[in-house]
Amino acid sequence: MQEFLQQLVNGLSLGAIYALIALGYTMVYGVLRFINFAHSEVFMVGAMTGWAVGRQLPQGTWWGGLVVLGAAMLVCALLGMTIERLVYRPLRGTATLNVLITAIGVSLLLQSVFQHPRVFGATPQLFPPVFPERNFALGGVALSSNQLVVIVVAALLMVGLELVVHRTRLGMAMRAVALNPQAAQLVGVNINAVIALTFALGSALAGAGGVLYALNYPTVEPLMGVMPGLKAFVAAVLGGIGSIPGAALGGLILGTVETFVGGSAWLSTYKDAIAFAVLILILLCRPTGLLGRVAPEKV
Amino acid sequence: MPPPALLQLDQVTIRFGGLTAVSAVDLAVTEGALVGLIGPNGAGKTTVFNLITGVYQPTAGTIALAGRPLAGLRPHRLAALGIARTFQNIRLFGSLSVLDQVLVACNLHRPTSPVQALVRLGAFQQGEAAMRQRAEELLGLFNLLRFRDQPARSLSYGDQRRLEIVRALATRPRLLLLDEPAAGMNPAEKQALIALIRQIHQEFKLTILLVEHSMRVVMGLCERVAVLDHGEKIAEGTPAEIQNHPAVIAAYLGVDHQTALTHH
Amino acid sequence: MESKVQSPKSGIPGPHLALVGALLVAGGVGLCSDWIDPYHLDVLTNIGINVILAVSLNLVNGHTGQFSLGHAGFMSVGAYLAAAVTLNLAPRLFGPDGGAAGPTALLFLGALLAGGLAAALAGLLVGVPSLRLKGDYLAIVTLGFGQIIVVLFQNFEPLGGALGLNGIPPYTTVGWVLAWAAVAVFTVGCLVRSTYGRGFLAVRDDEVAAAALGLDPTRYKTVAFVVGAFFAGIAGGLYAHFRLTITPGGFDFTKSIEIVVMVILGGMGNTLGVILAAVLLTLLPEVLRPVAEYRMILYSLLLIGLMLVRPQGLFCFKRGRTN
Amino acid sequence: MLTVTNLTVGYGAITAVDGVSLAVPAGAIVTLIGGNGAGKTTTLRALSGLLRARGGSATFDGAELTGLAPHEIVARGLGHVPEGRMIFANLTVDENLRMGAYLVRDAAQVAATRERVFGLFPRLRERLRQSAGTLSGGEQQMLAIGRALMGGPKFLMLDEPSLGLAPQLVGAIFEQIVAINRSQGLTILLVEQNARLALEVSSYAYVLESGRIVMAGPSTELRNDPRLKSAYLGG
Repeated sequence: MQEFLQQLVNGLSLGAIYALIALGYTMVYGVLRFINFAHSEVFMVGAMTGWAVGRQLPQGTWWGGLVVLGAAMLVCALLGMTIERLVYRPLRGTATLNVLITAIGVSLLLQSVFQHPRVFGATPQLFPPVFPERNFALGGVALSSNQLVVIVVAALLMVGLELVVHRTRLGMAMRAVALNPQAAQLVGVNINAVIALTFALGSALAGAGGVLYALNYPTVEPLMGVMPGLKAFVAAVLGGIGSIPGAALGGLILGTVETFVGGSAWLSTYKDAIAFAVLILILLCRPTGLLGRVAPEKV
Repeated sequence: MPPPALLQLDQVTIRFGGLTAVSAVDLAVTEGALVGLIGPNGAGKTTVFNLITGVYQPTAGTIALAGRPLAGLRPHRLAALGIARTFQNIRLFGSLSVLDQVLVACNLHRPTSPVQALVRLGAFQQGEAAMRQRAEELLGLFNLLRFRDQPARSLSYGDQRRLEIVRALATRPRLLLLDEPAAGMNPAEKQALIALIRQIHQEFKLTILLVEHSMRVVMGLCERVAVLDHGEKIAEGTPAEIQNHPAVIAAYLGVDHQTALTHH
Repeated sequence: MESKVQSPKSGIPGPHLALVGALLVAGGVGLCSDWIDPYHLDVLTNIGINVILAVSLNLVNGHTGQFSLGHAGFMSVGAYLAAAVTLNLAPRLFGPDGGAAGPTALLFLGALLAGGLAAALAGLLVGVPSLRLKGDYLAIVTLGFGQIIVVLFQNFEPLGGALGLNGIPPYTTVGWVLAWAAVAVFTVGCLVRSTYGRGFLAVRDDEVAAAALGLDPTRYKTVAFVVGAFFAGIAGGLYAHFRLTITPGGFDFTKSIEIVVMVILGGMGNTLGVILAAVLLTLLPEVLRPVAEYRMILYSLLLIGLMLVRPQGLFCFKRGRTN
Repeated sequence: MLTVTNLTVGYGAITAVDGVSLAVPAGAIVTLIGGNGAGKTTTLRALSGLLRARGGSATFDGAELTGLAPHEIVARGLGHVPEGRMIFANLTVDENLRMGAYLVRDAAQVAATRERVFGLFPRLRERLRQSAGTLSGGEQQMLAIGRALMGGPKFLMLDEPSLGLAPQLVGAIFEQIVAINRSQGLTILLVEQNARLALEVSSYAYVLESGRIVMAGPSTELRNDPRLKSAYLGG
């Protein structure tokens, strides 16, 4: 039982990170109907920013940790908006596959720029312990302060996003653009601004995710975004791509399942395959994901 | 004794989630008949077509073609049994030429396997040539042969609608379902369409079921008319009976339906 | 109507003549290979393998409109199986110093076909359940299957586990690769250019309308998937006997993406364009070799630039922008 | 109020609107009729900025419209009820109306406009909490018009409000369109296939064929034009 609870806590903290990244995928998909493959590199840039800023700060302080988090979110928000402006906006209205390939191009570009020895290089670097490190024991379940930070920050950010989407004028505009971009324009929504802000929000969440991930697996390197990014994407599809609660749910499920599988002696080497197996099983039963909308095709 | 029904719908019902789109509809279409299906938007007319063609499966009730129940058969199987249709929004294949649209449909009664397409023996070549000839004949009959090699979307709206009908005919159907063939046509084009449907009905000895908004087309063509409202059949009869049916007037035509008729 | 315009109807059909011609050319290049610079031979072999991969994926993604992201997975099945066959049988049949040209060629052909068929079977197993999904969902499921196949190979010790297979006999020559590329192009071309094959395009353009005309969309998609997987498997076998060592990591989703990029850049469903794109994208890293440090940066910038400038595909001149 | 000169719009190789010029005086209902594919919808979409014009100009209250983004055009008081209604199907009727007032910051004004919309279409008030996608075709059309009115436009473009509606409802919708024009002084540009009805409610009409204006004149005159009669009015 204790073992189970321990794995559950580990799983939730991993799942919370997947959820943060998945939200970015799902938000962009919601308004633009395309998979922003470069999102996993935005996540990587978030971790890199955290690493660069964290090294300059005194370690083990709450304020330092929060500064690192804020810096990563800010840099990523700007990066996301820049990518959208320079690359995706000119392609709006062309076939989604083209945008997808372009996104892959952006993803490769960010990876290779960071792999260049003058920028970062290929060698992994240790992520500084920016938050105070303390271990809590709750009835035999060990909880590190980093895990606690992950869960609390992720929960706050997700609640915040939910409030933005459902309680603000921007959120209403985002939903309108997602449902019908043309109609949204005809009621006066500045679609370019809404899309740019969507990218900013999604990318900021990925940036936070990058820092939180790097805190717990304490190295950074240019290819670190690939696997978590892919899994977060799986999480978004699992929950029903385009659905914000779906992305959160998908992330938590995936993180938990993966941790449990990784913890079992027989299956641990199949950890990466299990994530996809779960996804495939769920999609075969519910072709639009867990919380995705099932719309009968108009004939 | 009346001839047996080619198409028989018996208490057909379909629900999507909580919404009952079609509710306990009975409909019998005799061989060789030309029947119209009318009703306000959202009454379930297209859904009935989708049920007959296997796009949806009924939640309850049965559909039979010449006495054979159709439950569980997917659309391509129903096409093979002789049900062809057109669509409310024209659904031509964007990347195929006019001739290819028809050829693809001709393929139904001569299914070639992928292996044959690779080996290309004499018989395969002859078959291809024969189909091409048939497709060209059909296009010629409807005055579309001059567009043969053009992409379908370069055709005018009216020609696209007619091409869709030709394509459906190429499957050699027994029953043809036309979903709002007159949508988006002006009065002159509607007149031509009525003549065309009559011609098809006679020359191909087809049974035709027609969904239409234009009262002019329905009243000008159909021997019988069924009216749907909120998924239920509220009336059925000859055009004259339907025009004076109180329930139909209330639900669909409106009190001043005489002016409404002339408007369309 | 006079059938002057059409290809000759009697005797051997045109495509078959073209195939024989292409095979002769492949044989000729193979015979001359001793006089060609080995580096150029390597590049040419790479090009041939990529052409097979791109043309076969084009049948699935381009002609049939299904978005598969798992092509490298099928390639790995072919690579592993073909390599396993030759690794186990070659020493037993021919002893440690290899055999004469004839028997080894037969063994290699058998190994390739075994690899191709195994990949086709994998394609069938993956395709039947997942092809009812559409668009992005199909993409992610095929991606998932590709990753699962990689993980399975990583954990399967008899085939080398994560370290992969080494010492695969160097059977792949330029002649083999070009011949198979010709066969792949011929097969895809013939399939699509027949009344049967127009069904692929019809299913891509409008599945509902295609079904209403009696075409079985699932069947078409499955055929495309299985044929595509078969040639991916063949390409895998050729790759294994060219590189002589294979690891599961070499077939991950980056490789799948690489093939998808070729198809999209060439213009979906445009066979000639896809072949040219495969050639171009194989040559590009070679051309950029002198600036190795910036190679990937330039490659990705070019990719983005091309998509911005020619969104309809590099080699598509007929159609304007779609959608 | 709206003056269009030589407007040209195309997609790819196709020129859908080819040098269209028209004028809509303040307070009038002007109609644009023509067959399917004549370029009516394309004209409206170019005017509201959804499509970029290749050439020509459009001025609204003296200011140039071409080159502006759709939201800027809406902000100037040009409302557009698009073809196919384009309501936000997953939002409630209430949310759709609130979206319509997206640019209006004054809460009192929003509330007043809302009451006026309910006055025109009482049915919308009954369906306030219902998801817009579950409305009937006629109710969706009312919602689409209501949503456009919520932005407080000075000028309203209506694209085929009769499309796919039962004959009974077509009359009702057109009555409301006339009422909006009369009671609120709203200028209307109406695109319609149902030429007879469009000519009945409008004061001036343009006939579009293959992207060009082929006929124009006061609606009463066009109603009796023999060419128009045979092609669009059914003899």
